[in-house]
This record gives sequence, structure tokens and C-alpha cells, in this order.
Amino acid sequence: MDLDFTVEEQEFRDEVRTWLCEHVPTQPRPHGDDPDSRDFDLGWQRAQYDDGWAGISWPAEYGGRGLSTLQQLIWYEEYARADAPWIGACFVGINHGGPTLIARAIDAQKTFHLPRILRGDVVWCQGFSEPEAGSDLANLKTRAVVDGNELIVTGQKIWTSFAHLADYQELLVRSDPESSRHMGLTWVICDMHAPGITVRQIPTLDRGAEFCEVLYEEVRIPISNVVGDIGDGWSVAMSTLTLERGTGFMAEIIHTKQMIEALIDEARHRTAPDGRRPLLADDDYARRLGALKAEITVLRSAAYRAISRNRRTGTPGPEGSMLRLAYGDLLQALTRLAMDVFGHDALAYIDRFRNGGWTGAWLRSFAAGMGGGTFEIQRNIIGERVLGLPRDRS
Amino acid sequence: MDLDFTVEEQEFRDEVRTWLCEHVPTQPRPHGDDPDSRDFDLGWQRAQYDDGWAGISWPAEYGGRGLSTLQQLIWYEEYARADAPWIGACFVGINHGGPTLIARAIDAQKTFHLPRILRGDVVWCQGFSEPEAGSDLANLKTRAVVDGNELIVTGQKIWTSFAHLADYQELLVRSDPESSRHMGLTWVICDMHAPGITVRQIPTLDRGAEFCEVLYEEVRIPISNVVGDIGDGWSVAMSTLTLERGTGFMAEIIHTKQMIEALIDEARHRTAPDGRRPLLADDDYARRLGALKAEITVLRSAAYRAISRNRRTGTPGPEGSMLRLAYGDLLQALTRLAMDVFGHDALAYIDRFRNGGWTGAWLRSFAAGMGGGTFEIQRNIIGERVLGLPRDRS
Amino acid sequence: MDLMTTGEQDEIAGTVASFLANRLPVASGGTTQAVSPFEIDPGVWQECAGLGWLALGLSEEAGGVGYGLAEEIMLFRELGRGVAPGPFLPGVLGAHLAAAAGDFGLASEIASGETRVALGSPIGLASVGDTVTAELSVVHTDGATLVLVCDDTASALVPAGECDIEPIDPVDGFITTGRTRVDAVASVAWADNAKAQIFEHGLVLAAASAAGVAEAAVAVAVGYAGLRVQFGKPIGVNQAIKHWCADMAVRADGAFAQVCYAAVAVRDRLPGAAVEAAIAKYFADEAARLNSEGAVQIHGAMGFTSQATPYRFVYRAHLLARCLASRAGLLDRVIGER
Amino acid sequence: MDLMTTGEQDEIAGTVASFLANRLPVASGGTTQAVSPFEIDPGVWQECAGLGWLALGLSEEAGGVGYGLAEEIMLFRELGRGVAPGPFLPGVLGAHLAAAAGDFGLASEIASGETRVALGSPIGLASVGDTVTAELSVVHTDGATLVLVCDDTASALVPAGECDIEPIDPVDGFITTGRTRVDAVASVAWADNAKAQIFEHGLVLAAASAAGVAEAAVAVAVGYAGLRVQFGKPIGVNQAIKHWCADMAVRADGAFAQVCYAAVAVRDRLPGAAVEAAIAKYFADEAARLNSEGAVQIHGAMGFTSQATPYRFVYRAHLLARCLASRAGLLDRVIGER
Repeated sequence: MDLDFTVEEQEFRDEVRTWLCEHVPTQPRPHGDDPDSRDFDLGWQRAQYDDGWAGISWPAEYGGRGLSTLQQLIWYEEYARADAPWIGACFVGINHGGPTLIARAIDAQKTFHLPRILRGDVVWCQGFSEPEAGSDLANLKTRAVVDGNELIVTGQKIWTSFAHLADYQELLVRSDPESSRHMGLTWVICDMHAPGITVRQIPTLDRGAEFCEVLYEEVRIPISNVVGDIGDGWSVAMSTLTLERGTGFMAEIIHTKQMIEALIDEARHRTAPDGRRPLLADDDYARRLGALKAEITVLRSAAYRAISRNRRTGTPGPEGSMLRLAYGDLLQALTRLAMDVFGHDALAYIDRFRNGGWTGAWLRSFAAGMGGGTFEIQRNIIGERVLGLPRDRS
Repeated sequence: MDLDFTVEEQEFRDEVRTWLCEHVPTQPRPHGDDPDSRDFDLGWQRAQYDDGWAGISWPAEYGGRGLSTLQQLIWYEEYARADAPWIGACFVGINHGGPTLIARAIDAQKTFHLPRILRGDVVWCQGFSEPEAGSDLANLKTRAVVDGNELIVTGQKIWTSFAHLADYQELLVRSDPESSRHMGLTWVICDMHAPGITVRQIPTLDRGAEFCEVLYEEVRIPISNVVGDIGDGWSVAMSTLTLERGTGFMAEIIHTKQMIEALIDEARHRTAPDGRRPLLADDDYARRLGALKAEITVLRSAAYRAISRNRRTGTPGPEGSMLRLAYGDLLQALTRLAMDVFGHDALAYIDRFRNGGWTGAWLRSFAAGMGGGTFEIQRNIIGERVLGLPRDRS
Repeated sequence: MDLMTTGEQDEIAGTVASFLANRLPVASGGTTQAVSPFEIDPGVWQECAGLGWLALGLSEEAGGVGYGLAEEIMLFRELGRGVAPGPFLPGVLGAHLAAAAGDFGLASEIASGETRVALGSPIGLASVGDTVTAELSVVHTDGATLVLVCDDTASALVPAGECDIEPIDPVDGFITTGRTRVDAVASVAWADNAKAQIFEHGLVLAAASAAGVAEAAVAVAVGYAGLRVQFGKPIGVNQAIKHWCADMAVRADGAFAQVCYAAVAVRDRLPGAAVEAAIAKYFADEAARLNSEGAVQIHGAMGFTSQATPYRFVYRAHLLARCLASRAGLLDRVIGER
Repeated sequence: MDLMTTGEQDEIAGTVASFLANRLPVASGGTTQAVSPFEIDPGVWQECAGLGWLALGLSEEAGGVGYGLAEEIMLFRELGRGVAPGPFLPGVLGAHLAAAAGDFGLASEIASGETRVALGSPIGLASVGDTVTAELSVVHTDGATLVLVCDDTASALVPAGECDIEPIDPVDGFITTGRTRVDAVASVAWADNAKAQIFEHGLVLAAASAAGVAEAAVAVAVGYAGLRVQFGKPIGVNQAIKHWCADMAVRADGAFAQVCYAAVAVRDRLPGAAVEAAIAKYFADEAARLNSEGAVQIHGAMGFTSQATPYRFVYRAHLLARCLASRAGLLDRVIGER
């Protein structure tokens, strides 16, 4: 039980810190509904690629940096401390699509796509959710019919982040019309510029518009774009989801820890409701801030333990769900408390990527329960898979 | 919309206040596991009876006071303000058994039992719950076999408050062994001194022992003790439960409102954790106390509205469940906050009937979720019956 | 004692609700007010004023309808349920203040909708009287010629033209909002709070709107939970959703009950009325916040969009919680001297 | 960086757990310690001391085993899980203090179990040094010849015989408890906190016990939820119960993780160690309280009795939250200067 890093790890930290300090963009990321955000996100990805920092967790044979678990931890800690940009439109390519290709694609698919993702040439998006199949992914209905060496896809996807900026999509379709639930699905790479695709941005309560609805009208996709086998899509998709819950979380935790410190500092310089003293002199505000600082600190410790466990077992355990659950609650509590700290100043909307963008961050936190399964489903997973409580099979 | 009382109602309030002021016992009620508590509770009931205050909501034809809804409200408000004793062992007779007899019994049963209950001659207890049928009352298994003009009862009841002090029990048994769920049950008056009955007190975490387990080994009960028909017990029991949720709640609310005021006063006179100022000068404690005071005040208003609604419609609506739910949460929050206010002094156990008995009250509050259905079931009732959400029929 | 509404009060609510449903339906699809440069369509505003909405509780001698606070809360509850735009709160309070200050002419100008009033909540220490010195957070700035400044010592109407209000881009993009600092601006009318109790009056009306928001949020959440099917069942069968809705319903019910109690207490100047009003505002603000958040979450990803209505309740709860007095100040008022 | 336990640490935990299960099983059936006039059977106490429990982290030169704080938390976590009686906390801290003060003889007397130590937490302002003046809340009074008084300035051992401890009837009836006020009592040994850090050390150990309570409470709740059948199904299938258990598990997991982090930080004197220790105590106390309350509620009426075990966790959480420092003081420490 220790918190020591080796000399090599410390040197690696210095290297990361120096590079980030010199290369992190100084201007804020454009808001999600701004088309410039594509250039910004790809540009930052390209900058990382150019200096060998792209795909830090990807194996070296696929062009990644292939960092060890602890090096990844160090990277993410420094990334957050340097206030490096949100990954934005590159998220799916780097963290979902790419890792799935690595796990399940054939060489030709890997050779074509992986370098493009790493280089920041392309944006990927995810096409899993549908209007009638939100949390219940196995209920999806978008159908694909085999026609010669093509799939003809017709249907609708929703909550597809950055579809309006994307070049490719990891698309999950029902290729066997007779099938139900997890059977008869196929995972395919869809060219977002193909004829028959219509993308509609969905405005969100935080003034974003990165969530999209995607309509497919007889979209033709070469069968060579299928990853895994036709009908084996569920297993391919599940390899994606498992990776989703394992990586990069430490950056978010450290970032949130910095947010609470900034909020405490804000309270030091603001005036209490009585107009007579600093807000932080008000015991109510001080202890609520203290309690949140304690909670995020605890989450950091829990993530350290989960990482330590992963290093020994080699596979991320179900603890990921537990940490995600705690994190979502916390992010909401933190930004909500910020609204209280800012008082009347919180009447003004400020974009979350801009300095002091607490109202934007608060509004964004409403989405915290929706990424990778709602709170409700996370709690089911913990209850059933971690604690072994019985499932209601009805 | 008004909060006015008529001249008659105000005169009635004066009368109640004067009587209570002169007659409320000055010594504290003995603790639940003290055999003297029977004498205390019956003595206080007798005192009310002697001056015409017994059974205030019972119809006059059964010896009750037959007060109007608003007069009842006034009675309960003044009862709480006078710090009059907890009804204790008289609860089931006055609030459950008696009203059920009034609703469903034949004249001979009424004539015998009702005056004894009102006079404080006897203690009644309730025999509904069983070890395998807690919240799920319809699952009860204690069986009754008809043998001539007697029922022979064998089985087990649990959570029977004051069974060790009781003379009679409202007992729910399965009289048809082939039946299931709500069918084939019978509601019968059981003489607690009958041979074959064994009562075992169950120690509780608040050092009480008023909850009992009752074992029935071929207990013979005259069929003339059956209320309603044999096999009709569910309907008889349900008339009891409906009344249970309608009366007397205002006394608890007012009592709780007094507790929070006392706790605020306590905080005024105690020292803050820093040892340098009154605890109430600590904004954290002050606002937590303020929030609780607000919540109990809101509950008072909601109860006023429910009473106003009852007066118009004549029957208590499902709002009772909603208020109970809020009340249970609140009582726990209040006594928990008291533990924080009392700090190290809360290490000492003090019986809840004694002055400053906050630790006893806190421990007792753990039972708040258990009277008349747990929180979970109350929330189901609200979701389904009040809001009309679908029931899971599986 | 009767805390239920009378038939006449229910009728007021019904009239307001059906007007709002027809003329100012709960819009969704945008996060900022898009259609018009005005916070509320001037024609609709005049119709509302013509229906007497700003004059409900004003005495007949001041040109009002002659009802009281109990009827006004029925209006403000519906305005909250309908997340309506428009400077109703400062309008009603401003007319009362003008009447209390003896300026019946100004009272009826405001009540007729001609003169529009913004609401200025002081930030930190302020001085409100025949002149006003304060930093102000101002809502309903659109078209306002007066600003009502109100705290627990006094209330005053000051000319908006002398306030130099800097507009801000508001979270609740359906309500025009700004900020200013005024220094010894002369009041057009003012009254001591002990005399006119505009502050408590305002707390109760704002609380009524917040209670309405809380109620409407439960209603849309319950509606969605009963319809939305996942895993083959409506999501409302799940205890996690059902119990969430139950807690929201209990909270909304309590919020409006306390608004009723406080309205009567302030109207009849009962002892403890100021504390009852503070509790009404505190609890209704909390209920509006928690229920609107709950409605968003129960709607899942759809709740995060501005295509479903829950976000409107989130915005409005956020705004109302910052009008007149906020959580910490209200709770301090509940505890009193310490 | 490795926050998981080592094989050796797991072995310590295993040994402690099986000893406790055999010799000090979690008793139920009473609300106060009934069997013996002692808080812990003197023979069992000597066996524990003989196993080196009080000397785990003590240096070998002071007669100890030579492990550190990371191993001590494994012991205290198990003591929490087993809601064990006995003055382990003041014993371990007292031995460390004696060693830090250079009195190795006293350190090994305490570590051997011969000299028993009670824990005195100052209430309000106190002066701790070569003499002690304070109002003290004292736990583990039974058989103690010394009282460890500990705050964030310094720690001292004072003779129990000069403390005139008045016994109280404790909520946690398994731990002997009292109260006293001492005035300039001379210390037997003492050390400045900057030097010996007995205070942070104590926070971490108490937090480890609280984390153990939180873990054991989840375990019994989950066990019951899986077995107890109502309406034809185990109650654990209901989301209300399942999600409650999930939240409890998340909390317990976090509590022990933070205890590990803080233990390393205090052991290695890392920057920020004092705040990490305060957070560990705050969070573990909360986890113990919430999880023990949850375990009672999930057990339904049975949880309210002293025949099931959940009440033991409620009692112990209540006691631990009052040792050394409590919620408000801990949170103030987390925020620091303000």
C-alpha cells in the first residue's frame, strides 16, 4: 500500500507536464453547436499525434503510445491539471470505435481506419440508441438487408453525439428481421457522407446541439465494412462498452477536484448573503463546500484503488459502474452548489468552455446520468453484478 | 381560504386547554418495558373518561364525545401543546379495535367492549403481522378451525405492541385452510388470558420491549367473538386500517413542531464546536434547523388542507399516505440533527419520556418507517393510487 | 378554518389556465426566447391586464377588483404551471405599493398594464426609501419604465430610465434580465415594509409561482413515466421512477399548502406571518428545483433536450429562487435572532 | 502507486477476523453489555494483546512488531466490522505517544495490554501539554489507568485516577463511557502533534473502524435482502431495496479507499496528509451512519429489534462519530483558513 512513483514514472510525469504546458491550446474550445469545434478538436488531436501522444492506451502496433496503466494515470492527471481541452468530437474514434476495431476488426479495416483516427483526420460517431430503444439497447429496430455485397440500412438513431460533424459511425443494426433482443444484430462502419443519411441536430437545455438524430433511407454500406460477423453485432458492441467504462476517468475526477477548489476560492472572494463578510466565512457554505471536496477526494482514492486492482487482475472490474454512479451524483451536486455560491450572478448563462462558465457546466451536468446508462441502470448493475442481489426475471 | 375559528370553536379551545392544563399527569410516562406503564396509560384514559373526553371522535351513541372535525383538530392541537401523554397501550383499543367494532360488530359485542375501552378498563392489542407476512398481510398463515361454537387457533403473530399488557386482541386468522391471499380470513376478538397463549416481549434498539411475539397453541375462542362473518376478515381489517390513517395525526405534527422549537432553543444555549460562540450562531446548524422548522411547518399546512378537504368530502383521501411519508422522514431527520446538536452529550442514553430524552427519541425514530406500512409501500401507494402510475402485475 | 380553495378561487384559476393554454402555451424547442424581441407579446400583455390579472387584489378605491392575496396566489400558481413570461410579479406588487403610498393614479396605470414594472432584487446591503442606493439584479426589464426595488425594510418604485440597466444573457432565456448599481435615485413612490408588507406579499406570490412549477413538473414526469416503454413496460412501474414521482408529488402538495397558509397569514396580518411567508418561498423554491430536476431525469435523454418541456421548469425554478430572497436569507429569517 | 492491500496485510485482516468471529462474535439480543461487568473479557483482551494487536505499528525498538499504519488499518477495519469492544484505539495511540515521548517502557506496558488506556476527546477549548485542562468525553473507561487526551495541538496521557470520571449510561451499551472535567492534571507522557501526529493517526484508525462498520452493514443488508421473501419474491428484487444497497456499497467502498489513501499519506508524511485524514474520518463516519441506518430499515421491523445485528452498527457509528473529532470540526479542517 503506497503512493510512490518510480524514478522513471516521475520522469515520465515531467515529460508529460512539459509537453502539455507547451502545447495545450490557449483559446477556449468553441461551443458544441459551433462548426469550428470540429477543426478545434481534430487540430488538438493532430497536435498530440504529431508529438507521439495520440492513442496513449492503444497498443504500439496500431500506432498508439501503449502506455502502462500507471503512465496512463499520470497522463490523465497531468492532462487535467494542464486544463487541456475536452476530447469532444474525437471521443468515439479514440475511446469507442478505435478500441473496438483493435479488438474485433480484420487487418484491412484496421490499416485503413486506425491511423486516420489517431491522426485527427476523421470524426467518428456512435449509432446505437434509437427512439424506442434508449437504455434497452437490445430492442433496436433499424434494419439492414443484405443485397449482394452491400447492406441496405433503413431506420433511425438518436442521441448520436457529433453526427453532424462525423465522417464515420459505428452503427448497430438488426440484420435478421426475424430475430429479437441480442440476436441478429450487426456492427458496421457507416460512411456518414453516404446518400440516404439525414442528420438533424437536437437542441439541448445547455444550448448545445451536438446530440443528433440520424435517419437512414436505404443507405448502402459495403459488407466489407462489417466488423465481426453478420449477426454477431451484440458481442462486438459489448466489447466497446466494456472499454468505455475503463479509461480516462481519472482526468474527469482531477478536473472536478480542480473545480471544487476553484469554487472554494470563489467563495473566499465573494460576499455572504448578509453583505458583511466573505461567503466562505458563512459556516453553511463552508461546510457544504467541504463536504463536496471530501466526496471528490474520496472518489479519487476509490479510483486509485480501482486502478491498483486493474493492474493486478488485468481487467477492469465492476467497480467502474460504482465510481461512475458516484461521479454523476457529485458533478450535479457540485454545479448545483456553485449556483448557490454565485447567487444572482448565476442568472447569466455562460458557456461551459469559457472562463467562469459555471451555469453552462451546471446545465450540462443534467446529462451526467445519461452517458453509458442512466443512474437507475447503474444501480441495478451494482445491485445485481457486484452485490449479487436477485434479478426480477418477470 | 381562511384560518378563522368561530366564537364557539374558540370557547371550545379554552375549555380543552383549561381541562388539559389541570389534568395532564405531571410525572413522565414509565418506559415501555415497565409494567407500571399499563396503570399509567389506563389511568390517564380513565381521567379523560371521567370528565367526558374519552373517544373524542367516537359517535356519542357509543359513549364517545362525537366531536366535529374542527373540534378534533382543536383537541389534538391543545393535547400536544399541553404535552399530554402518549396514548401508549390504549392506542389499539381507542384507534383500531374500538372503531372497527363500531363499524362492523353486532350490538352485543359493542355493548360489552366499547364502554370498557373508553373507561380505561382494558388494554387491546393488534394481531395482524406474522413472521412470514410483514408488509404482505394477505399472506398470513395462523389458522383457525371451527369446532362446534369455538374457533381453535394455532399459529404465531409478531410485532404485537403491548401484547404482554393486553386483555383483548383484534386477531386476524385464516379460517379456510384452502384459501389464499385475502380470502378465507376471519377477524376475531381474542381473550389474551385464554389458555394456549404465550407472549414473548421482543427487545428493541431503543431499549423498549413493547413489541411482542404471540404464540397460539390450540387457543379456543367462542365463535360469538367473530366480528363480521367467518371468512370476511379482510374487509373487517381494512375498515380498521382506513381509520388508522385518518385521526390524531395533528397531535404528532404539533408535538414535532414543539420538538424543533425546543431544539432551536437548545442550540441557542449550547456552544459551537469551535468553543467560542453559541451553536445557533453557527450558520450551518442554524440553517439546518431552519430547514427542518420549515418542513414541519409545511407539513402542518398540508395537514390543515387535508382536514379542510375531509370536511368537504366527508372521507379522508389518499393524502394521508403522503403526509405520513413526509412525517416519517422528518422525524428521523429531526432526531438525527438533534444528535448533531447534542454532540458528546448524545453519547448518553436518555429515555424518550424523560426530560431531554433526545437519544431515546432518535432511536425510536427508526420505527417511524414501520407503522402502518413501510416507506417503500407508502411510496407505491402514492405512485399508484394518487398519481395513477401503472402497477407491476408480475 | 378552511385551507381549501373556494369555488370562486377555482374559477379564477380555471380562467387563467385556459387563457394561458390558448395564448401563451408552454413553448419548447428553444433555450432562449426567439419569436419576438419582447419578453411577452404586447397584445397578449394588454389582454391579460384587461382581464384584471394585475388588479385582482387591489382595492376597488385604487381601481382594482377588490379580491385579496388568496385570489392572487391562484393566478401566480397558474403562471408558474404555465411558465408564462411577462412582468406580472412586479406589476402586481408595484400597483399595491403605489396604492399603499397613496398614489392611486399610478396604481391604476400599472394595473392597467400601461406602465410596466421590472423587479429589482438588492444584492448585499441596500438602502431603500425615498431614494434608493443598491446593487440590483433585475428581471422583466423588457419595456419597463419603473423598477420595483424591494427588501424587508421598504419598497420603492424608481424610474427605469435612471437605472442604466445592463442586460445579461439569462439562463431562463424567456425572461429579460439585467444588472445595475443605482446610487441615490429618487423614488416615484415608496412605503415602509411594516406598513405595506410588499416584501412578504412578494414572497408569497413568488412562492405560488414556484409551487405551480413544482406541480407542473410532477404532472409531466408522471405523464411520461406512464407512457414511455422500456424493456417492455412503462418506466413508471419501476420503483425507482415511481418513488421519485411520489416524493415529487408530496413536495408539490406541501408547497402549495404552505402558500395557502402564508397567503392567509399575510392577508390577515396574523402573528408569525413573516416567517410563514419565508417558509413558503424557501420550500416552494426547493420543490420547484427538485421537481424540475426530477422531471428532466425521468425523461432520460429526452429531458436533456429543449424539445421536451422539463427544461422550462428548470430555468424558471432557477430564476424564481433568485427573486426577492434566496435560500440562505430565507432560512435566516425562519430562525430569526441568533 | 498501489492502493490495494498486500498479501501480508490481507493475512493480518484474516487472522483478526477469525479470532473475532470465534472469541468476540457480534452479539445481539441486548442493548447494553450484559454478560460481564467488563467492557471486554480480561482474558480475551490479554489474548488480543498477546497476538500483538496493540503493537502492530510500534517500532521494534519500542517493543513493537514494526509494521505501520497500513497494517493497523487492517486491524481497525476488522474491529469495526465485528463491532468489537475493548480499548484498542486508545491503546494503540497511547503506545505510539509513549514511544514518541521517549518512554519505551510505558509504550510496551500499554502494548502488552497490562496498562489500559481510555480515550478522552476534549469538548470545546482545551489545553493539552505537560498538564491537561479540558472537559472530556471519555470512552473505554473500564479498567483504564490512563486517559489519552488528544487534539490537533498535542496529545497527553494522564492518570485516570486523577480524572474523576463520572460514568454515563451509553447509547452504545457495549462500550464503557464517561464524562469529566480536568484542571491542570500533570501528564505522564505527552507530545506535540507536529512531532507525533497522534491526532491524524487516530483519525485514520477511527475511520478504518467506521469504514468496517459501513462494510458490515452493507453485508448484512444484502444478505437479508436476498433471503427475506415478501409478496412471493426476495425483497432484494425491488429497486427501492436494490438501489439502496447499491448506494451503501458505493459509500463503503469509498470509505475504505480513502482510509487507505490517508493511511499512506499520514505514514509517509505526504503534503496534505492532515486533510486526507480529516476527509477519511468525515466520510467513514457518514458511511457508517447512513449504512447502519439503511441496514436497519432494510430489515424492516426486525431491524428495529435488538435480535438482528443492524442496531449494533447504529450504536457503534454513533460512538465513533464522537471520537477525536466530529462532522463540523472535520469539515472545517477540510476547508482550512477562511
